[in-house]
Amino acid sequence: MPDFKNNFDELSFKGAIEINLSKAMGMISLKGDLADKSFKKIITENLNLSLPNARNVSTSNNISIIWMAPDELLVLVDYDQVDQYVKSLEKNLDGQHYLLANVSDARVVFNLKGKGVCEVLAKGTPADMSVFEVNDVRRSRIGQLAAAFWMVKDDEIKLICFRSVSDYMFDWLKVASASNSLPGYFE
Amino acid sequence: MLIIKCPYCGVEAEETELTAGGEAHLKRFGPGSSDDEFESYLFMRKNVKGVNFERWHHTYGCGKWFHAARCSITLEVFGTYLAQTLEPPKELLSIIIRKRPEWESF
Amino acid sequence: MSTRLKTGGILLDRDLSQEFTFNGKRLKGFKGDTLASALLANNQVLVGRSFKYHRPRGIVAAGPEEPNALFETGSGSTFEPNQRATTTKLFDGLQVKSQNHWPTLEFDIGVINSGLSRFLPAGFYYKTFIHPRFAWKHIFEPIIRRAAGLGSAPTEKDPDSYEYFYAHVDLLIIGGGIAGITAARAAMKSGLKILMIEQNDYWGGRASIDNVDIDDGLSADWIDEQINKLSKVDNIKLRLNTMGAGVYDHGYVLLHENLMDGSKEEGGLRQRLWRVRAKHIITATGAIERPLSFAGNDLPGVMLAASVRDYAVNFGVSCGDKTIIVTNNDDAYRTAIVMKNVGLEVPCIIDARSSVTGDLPAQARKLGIRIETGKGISTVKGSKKVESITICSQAGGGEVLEEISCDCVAMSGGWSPVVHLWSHCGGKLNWDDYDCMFKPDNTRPPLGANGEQFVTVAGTANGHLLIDEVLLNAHDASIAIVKKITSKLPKIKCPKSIAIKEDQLVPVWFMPQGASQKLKMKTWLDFQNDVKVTDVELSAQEGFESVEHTKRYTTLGMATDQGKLSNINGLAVLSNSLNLPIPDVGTTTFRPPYHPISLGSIGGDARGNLFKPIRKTSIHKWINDNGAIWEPVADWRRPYCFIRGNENIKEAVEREILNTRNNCGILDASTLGKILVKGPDAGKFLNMIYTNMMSNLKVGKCRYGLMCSENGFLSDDGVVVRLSENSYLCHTTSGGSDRIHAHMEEWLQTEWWDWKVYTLNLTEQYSQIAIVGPKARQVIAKMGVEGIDISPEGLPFMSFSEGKIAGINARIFRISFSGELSYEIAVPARMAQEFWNSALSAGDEHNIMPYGTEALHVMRAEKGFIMIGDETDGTVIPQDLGLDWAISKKKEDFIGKRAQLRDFLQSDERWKLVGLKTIDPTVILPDGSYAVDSDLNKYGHKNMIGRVTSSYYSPTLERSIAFALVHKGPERMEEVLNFPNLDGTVTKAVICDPVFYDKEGKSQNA
Amino acid sequence: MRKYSVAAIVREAFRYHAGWERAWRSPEPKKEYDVIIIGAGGHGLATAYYLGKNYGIKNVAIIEKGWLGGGNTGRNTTIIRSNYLQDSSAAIYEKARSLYETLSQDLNYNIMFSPRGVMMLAQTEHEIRGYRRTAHANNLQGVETEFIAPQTVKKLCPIIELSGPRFPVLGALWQPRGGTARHDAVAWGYARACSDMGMDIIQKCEVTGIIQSKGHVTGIETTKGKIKTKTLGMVVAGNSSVLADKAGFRLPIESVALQALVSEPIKPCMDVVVMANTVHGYMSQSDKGEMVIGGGTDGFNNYTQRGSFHHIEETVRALIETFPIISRLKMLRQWGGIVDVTGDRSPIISKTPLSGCFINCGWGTGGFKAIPGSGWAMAETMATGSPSILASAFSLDRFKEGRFIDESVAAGVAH
Ligand SMILES: Cc1cc2nc3c(=O)[nH]c(=O)nc-3n(C[C@H](O)[C@H](O)[C@H](O)COP(=O)(O)OP(=O)(O)OC[C@H]3O[C@@H](n4cnc5c(N)ncnc54)[C@H](O)[C@@H]3O)c2cc1C
Ligand SMILES: NC(=O)c1ccc[n+]([C@@H]2O[C@H](COP(=O)([O-])OP(=O)(O)OC[C@H]3O[C@@H](n4cnc5c(N)ncnc54)[C@H](O)[C@@H]3O)[C@@H](O)[C@H]2O)c1
Ligand SMILES: Cc1cc2nc3c(=O)[nH]c(=O)nc-3n(C[C@H](O)[C@H](O)[C@H](O)COP(=O)(O)O)c2cc1C
Ligand SMILES: [Zn+2]
Repeated sequence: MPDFKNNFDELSFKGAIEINLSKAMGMISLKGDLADKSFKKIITENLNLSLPNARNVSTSNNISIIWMAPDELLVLVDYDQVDQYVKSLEKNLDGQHYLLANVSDARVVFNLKGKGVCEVLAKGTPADMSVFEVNDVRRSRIGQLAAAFWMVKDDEIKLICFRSVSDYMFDWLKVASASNSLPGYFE
Repeated sequence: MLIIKCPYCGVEAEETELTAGGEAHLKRFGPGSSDDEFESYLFMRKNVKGVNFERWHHTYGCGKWFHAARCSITLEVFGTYLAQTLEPPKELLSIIIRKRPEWESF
Repeated sequence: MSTRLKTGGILLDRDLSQEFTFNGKRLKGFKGDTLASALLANNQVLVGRSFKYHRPRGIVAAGPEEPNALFETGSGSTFEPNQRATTTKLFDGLQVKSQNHWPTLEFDIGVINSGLSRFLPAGFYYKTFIHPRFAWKHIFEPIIRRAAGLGSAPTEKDPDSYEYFYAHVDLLIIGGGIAGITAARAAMKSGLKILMIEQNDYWGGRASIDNVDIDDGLSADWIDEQINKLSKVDNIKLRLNTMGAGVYDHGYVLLHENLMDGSKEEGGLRQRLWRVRAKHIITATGAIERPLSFAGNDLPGVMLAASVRDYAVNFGVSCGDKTIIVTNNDDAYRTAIVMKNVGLEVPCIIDARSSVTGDLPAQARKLGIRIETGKGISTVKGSKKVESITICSQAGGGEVLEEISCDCVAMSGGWSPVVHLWSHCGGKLNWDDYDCMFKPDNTRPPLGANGEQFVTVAGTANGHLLIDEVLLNAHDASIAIVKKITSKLPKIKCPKSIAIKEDQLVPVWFMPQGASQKLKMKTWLDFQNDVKVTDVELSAQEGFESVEHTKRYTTLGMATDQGKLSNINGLAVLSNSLNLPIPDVGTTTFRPPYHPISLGSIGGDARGNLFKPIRKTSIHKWINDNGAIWEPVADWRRPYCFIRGNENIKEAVEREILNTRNNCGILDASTLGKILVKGPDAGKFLNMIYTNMMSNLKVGKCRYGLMCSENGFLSDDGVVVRLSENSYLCHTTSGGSDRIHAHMEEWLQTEWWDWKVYTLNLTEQYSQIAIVGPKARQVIAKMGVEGIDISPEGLPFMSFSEGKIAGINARIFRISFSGELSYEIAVPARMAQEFWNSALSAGDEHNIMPYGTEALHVMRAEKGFIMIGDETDGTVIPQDLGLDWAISKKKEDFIGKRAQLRDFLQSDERWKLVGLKTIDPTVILPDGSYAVDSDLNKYGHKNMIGRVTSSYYSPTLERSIAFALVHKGPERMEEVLNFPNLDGTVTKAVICDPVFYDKEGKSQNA
Repeated sequence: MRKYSVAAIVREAFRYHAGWERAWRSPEPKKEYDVIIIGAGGHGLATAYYLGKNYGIKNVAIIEKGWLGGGNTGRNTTIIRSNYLQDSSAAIYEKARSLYETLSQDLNYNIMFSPRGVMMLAQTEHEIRGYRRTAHANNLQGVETEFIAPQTVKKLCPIIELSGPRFPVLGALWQPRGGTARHDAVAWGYARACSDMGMDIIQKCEVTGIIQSKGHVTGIETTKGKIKTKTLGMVVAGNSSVLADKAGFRLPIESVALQALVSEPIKPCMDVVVMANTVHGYMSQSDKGEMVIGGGTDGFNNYTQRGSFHHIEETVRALIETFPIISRLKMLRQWGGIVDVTGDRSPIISKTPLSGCFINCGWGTGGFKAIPGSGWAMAETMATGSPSILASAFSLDRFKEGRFIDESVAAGVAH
């Protein structure tokens, strides 16, 4: 039997790279017609941040908008600000056809740091990590788990997965980033 | 191990990120249809040895359903297109005819 | 005898000697040795026993094609059977045991001399062991199985670990000989992403063995220089110890990288399985030498000519003091020359060709080596090792002209290009009559995702034996590919080399040409599987004319070397017997892997606790720490029950039930699916998804709904809540949440894409906690409620409200799966543990207790609620379960409606849900047992008229209860049914109403 | 035909086996046959064999586009069992299994039927319930099975790991008379017997068209010319839709790749067949010593006899968890076959919209075990023109009526 951690423990590990299950992160799932001008306008004004291009993330100091699908965004804000953003967005979107929900507790965010970060993920995802660049977003799988990840810096990637499997994801990342287990392919 | 480009998010997805959804462009028959119509809709399949039009779901990705034209003998993928259509786009059909002159058409 | 030479061995580090044991014997070798070279250096010529006849066998080759030298290495958890000596690096402390013999390698009872072996021709077992009937399973098969097999099975868990790695490249070059290197070199400046791999732990392949000149320098130096240059280009990656295992569709290639030689202590990362996506692949995998077919060619000491050369040059090992060369081509003369030059005896070169004029023979003659042309070997003599050979005229029937003593025979029947990787994904071959080999047919290449060629073969693998051609071919091939992928055309000259002129080889499929049956019976094709020339001839004679039939009838090429040595010779024999040209006979199918790879590496890192993810609710830890017996439910784990003190499972379940019915129970229902459906068309959409009408559900109200597949069968159920005018929350079963969400999205995207609806799976955002039982309301009140009126009137059955409970944002649903007063409360997952704790302390005075899935199941059964997966199995429609009330008559259409109109689903002959009470209330009907009547069905079997779908002991009713689907069930109330048990007894039960508890619903409505 | 026996071998041994006759003739096609069977796989050959043996119909041709037995019959993992849930399935699979018991003697060809026992592991509560239910059904269907406890599982198969970590073994459905047979020998044995009855097995001859007049079949077009017949049996597995199309009707069938692999041969370490359906893997050990391992099917139509590698990975993973000792064994070879999967995953033995034309297909991932029973039922159906009792439930019209034969309900996969 694997040892049971609580889904919300802050986890961290240092091997070939540094892994941190970051503390609570505010997340809002937002569906709507991203092509629609007024819809766009409302979002950008509320978050005062421009919408990302396809497969990209746009970030300001403490907000990020992740492109999830042609009709879906994931908005990242401070955990304790979620409700306030949800309210204001709902208010302004009123009358639009959209869906918006607080999903902060449904997902967790791992922070991966170190120059081997792409190699670690390349052990689990069929996505081409050699062309992955800052602000790129990719939804794919890591081993057997669905995940979305985006590059913050050349040596730093944030990775989102469902809360219920965060323990498994953490264990996988630990094994994949065991010291001197990297193939040294991207160097 | 197929790679198919998702027309929604533009990702060159690997088979393991996708789920195959069987024959495309089936017309749904509901109440009021004959037993034959319903049977053919639900079960009867072309299962072509050659050019297939089929459904794919970008499961480990943007979550969208899309269509692909693929040869079941060489596994060549002629192209992909959105699911919100009743038949393959003309351009795609002409590509296929160019590559497969003997092909009878969709 | 075979020994280590004083000097030589370009792969050796003679300063580092390494000790290993062979069958317990302590032996020494050097760093750089393979196990094979080290054994030969120690005069260990006899290395194994063959598969069928257990004949003594020696090392034949120096690479992955080796058929005989297979050993058991390591011990305990690192034990490994069938390790190929020629591809196993020697390391200090390596333990090696020979295999497939009893009692010892030298003396094996299993040995069958060729006199006896005549009774065991190809396929003999299809013709015998037919009578008596029981004997095959109980006598013959066990004997055959014990004799067969090679190494013994491991007995322990593998302590090492494995991993995958994904790489995406423009050009993958497989094979790091001069062809591969030249190809990489040609593309060096193209800017393409290139990966070049080599299975050996050194670059250069065969070239340095024949130390040819390239660009006016020694090939060895040229190779070093090129590798050095290439390693400096950062878009080019080089990888040794990495084998191209398989080529798959759309440019997917498996590479197998060895990270440990075994010397490291156990528990490390052992192998890495690369999954490469390549735009294009060059396979520069060289060629494998072919044996010759003469009598006794399987005796230890008979080896491939080039391999004898490899051992001398690479490892400073002489395979014999007196080596006889037998050949049909010039290349083998290189071996004679090498042996002579290191001061060994070469009594004679036997060349089947009537005349030889090439430069190499000339050199040999100069060295004073005797050359016999037009001759062949009649037989090889010796018991466990070559002692002498007899010469005969190749044209004749084997009449002996002369006997020459020797301890090594170096044979060469020409070369076979390594075309495996070209063929894996559909590349076709042509037979080349001049070179007598199958070469890749570039007009019928493997096709990639875009329908274009994605594999190119270069160098000797492409059939070029002469070095200048090898270089030119590899260079041009690479340039052509670069042109296809990028416009950047690198300016780079092809490396130059002058090849020694070689005469054409003449094919020799039998030696001698007219060999008698007697000789052919001693002539081996497949050394490991003991397939002889006569076996192939027999299969042809018996009508197994397809090469695929011959393969399966004789097992030719089915051994662990996959016929790398035997296939071509075998099908040449076949074509001769059928007298068809070789190309008409064709080859068998090439399949991955090129060389066997461990199952561990295929499994990758998904072992132990990484085998498969477990989903956990946010109360998982508490549950685990509080006596839960876990049960896997979909990918979740749910508590079956909570054990207290020293009670057993049954007692625990009964306690949980009674306590919930009498006081208060608490359940983690977080795994239930929660799907948000929103939009102006949400109601219309849910009317299609559910059998019920959902559009008329009042805001603030809950409704139990059913979902069917388009095929009409019940697929999921759950409570739907109308949150607001155009948003609904749909609860699904634990197993259903992802499936049903996908189901909804599929219909929305592919059928009703013009409907304005969005869906979102919120299952993990909320933890759902059920507080159940007569005391539930008090408990919640005690927890502290803000903004919610939980009075019976304020929050009646099947309604919901929002506010704060215990200071936590909560949505409270008054729904019941147990028949008790019951509230399901959804809180943000992050707050669940806190909420749970507060409920426990608030409920303390009411003796609140957590309960598990079994109590849940029993209570729902007592109340007559069906359970998806128990009452349903994919063949049941709602009507069968008496759920007609949940199927809207008003709706024109819903998913599954049309299907339910088909005869078989309309029929009144269907099995329908009823309750059952066993006559003896203490007897519990076996789950899944069937009721029968006195008739027989059309198959003559007992006629089944019903089936138990759920069966429990009900502590509430203090008797057993059950559900069953029974033929015309509801019309047969009070009827007694017979349920035959597996032990022959019969259980009697009477049909009753499926609601056993509180039919009027007093408790749940309280 | 000269009989096979030990004596015969001894006799031949002394003349270098010069006297062995062909196992089957390779004739040129005649102008016309009473019956033509398309497809010389196990089911086609068995159909022909029982047409001759049970109904004296011997003017029969079996047309094969490749080499006989080279389809799925020649590439399957040879599991034989009859522990099916539904009456109709249990009936035909048990008929087949019981015919296998004596097949070596009936054909005078050792097909090496080895009733070593088949166990299907129960690794979840749901599977336990499913297999208990199957055991009850089998008990009434005359199929000998039982639900056994983990300790018994371990006793029968010592290399099994009972305790998780993910899915502990909670028990198993055990069929002691299930097992394996030598797949090629089954095809060869039937072929030899058919040829001996005077039937023509025509290999390297592809059927390219179905000739009909007034809704009745009159013959076929082949790469070796036209051949006349009034009674045609299509038994072509993965290629069924292609031929049905030539005959002018559609089938509820999809052709997908199913894969298998073998390890290098080792000494005997496993005497039973084990199927683990929760984790998707099954394994047995052949008489030659390889571990024979079966994988899953691809989701998309495919006619290449190659599958996608991730199925191999999943299967191998599952089996390493179940049998930890195999981790250091090596995969020797992997391959694929094109299986014909129907809408309810049960087979079709039926008349077709084209009168005179019968079809036997849809055996998908599990038809090797059915070969004798299927041939038996198909022969009766073709000879009498009306479905045999064994075949009746498997007719084409069941899809229209919704009369499904769903085996998946007891958590079983069909190998
Ligand atoms: C990897 C794998 C593992 C399996 N494991 C098992 C198992 O463990 N147990 C089990 O019971 N079953 C198993 N099966 C299923 C089983 O192999 C098949 O159901 C069974 O062999 C089908 O036999 P068949 O005679 O119907 O088809 P086949 O053996 O495929 O015969 C059909 C024949 O028709 C020929 N043909 C096709 N088109 C034409 C044409 N136009 N003209 C002439 N001839 C044509 C083909 O060449 C082929 O020889 C497995 C299958 C595979 C692929
Ligand atoms: N004259 C003759 O008869 C004759 C015959 C054979 C070879 N040769 C000489 O041999 C040389 C051939 O050069 P080449 O580069 O074409 O062949 P090579 O044999 O020198 O190199 C092929 C390389 O590919 C590697 N390889 C093979 N399969 C592999 C796989 N699946 N994965 C990874 N690596 C793999 C081998 O280990 C080898 O190092 C030339 O010098 C040629 O003259 C001459
Ligand atoms: C039960 C069984 C056992 C097999 N054992 C071996 C084996 O020991 N060696 C081998 O090379 N192939 C073995 N094979 C695989 C066959 O060589 C071949 O790959 C398979 O029949 C598919 O045919 P194809 O690869 O020619 O398409 C086996 C196949 C089956 C069905
Ligand atoms: Zn996509």
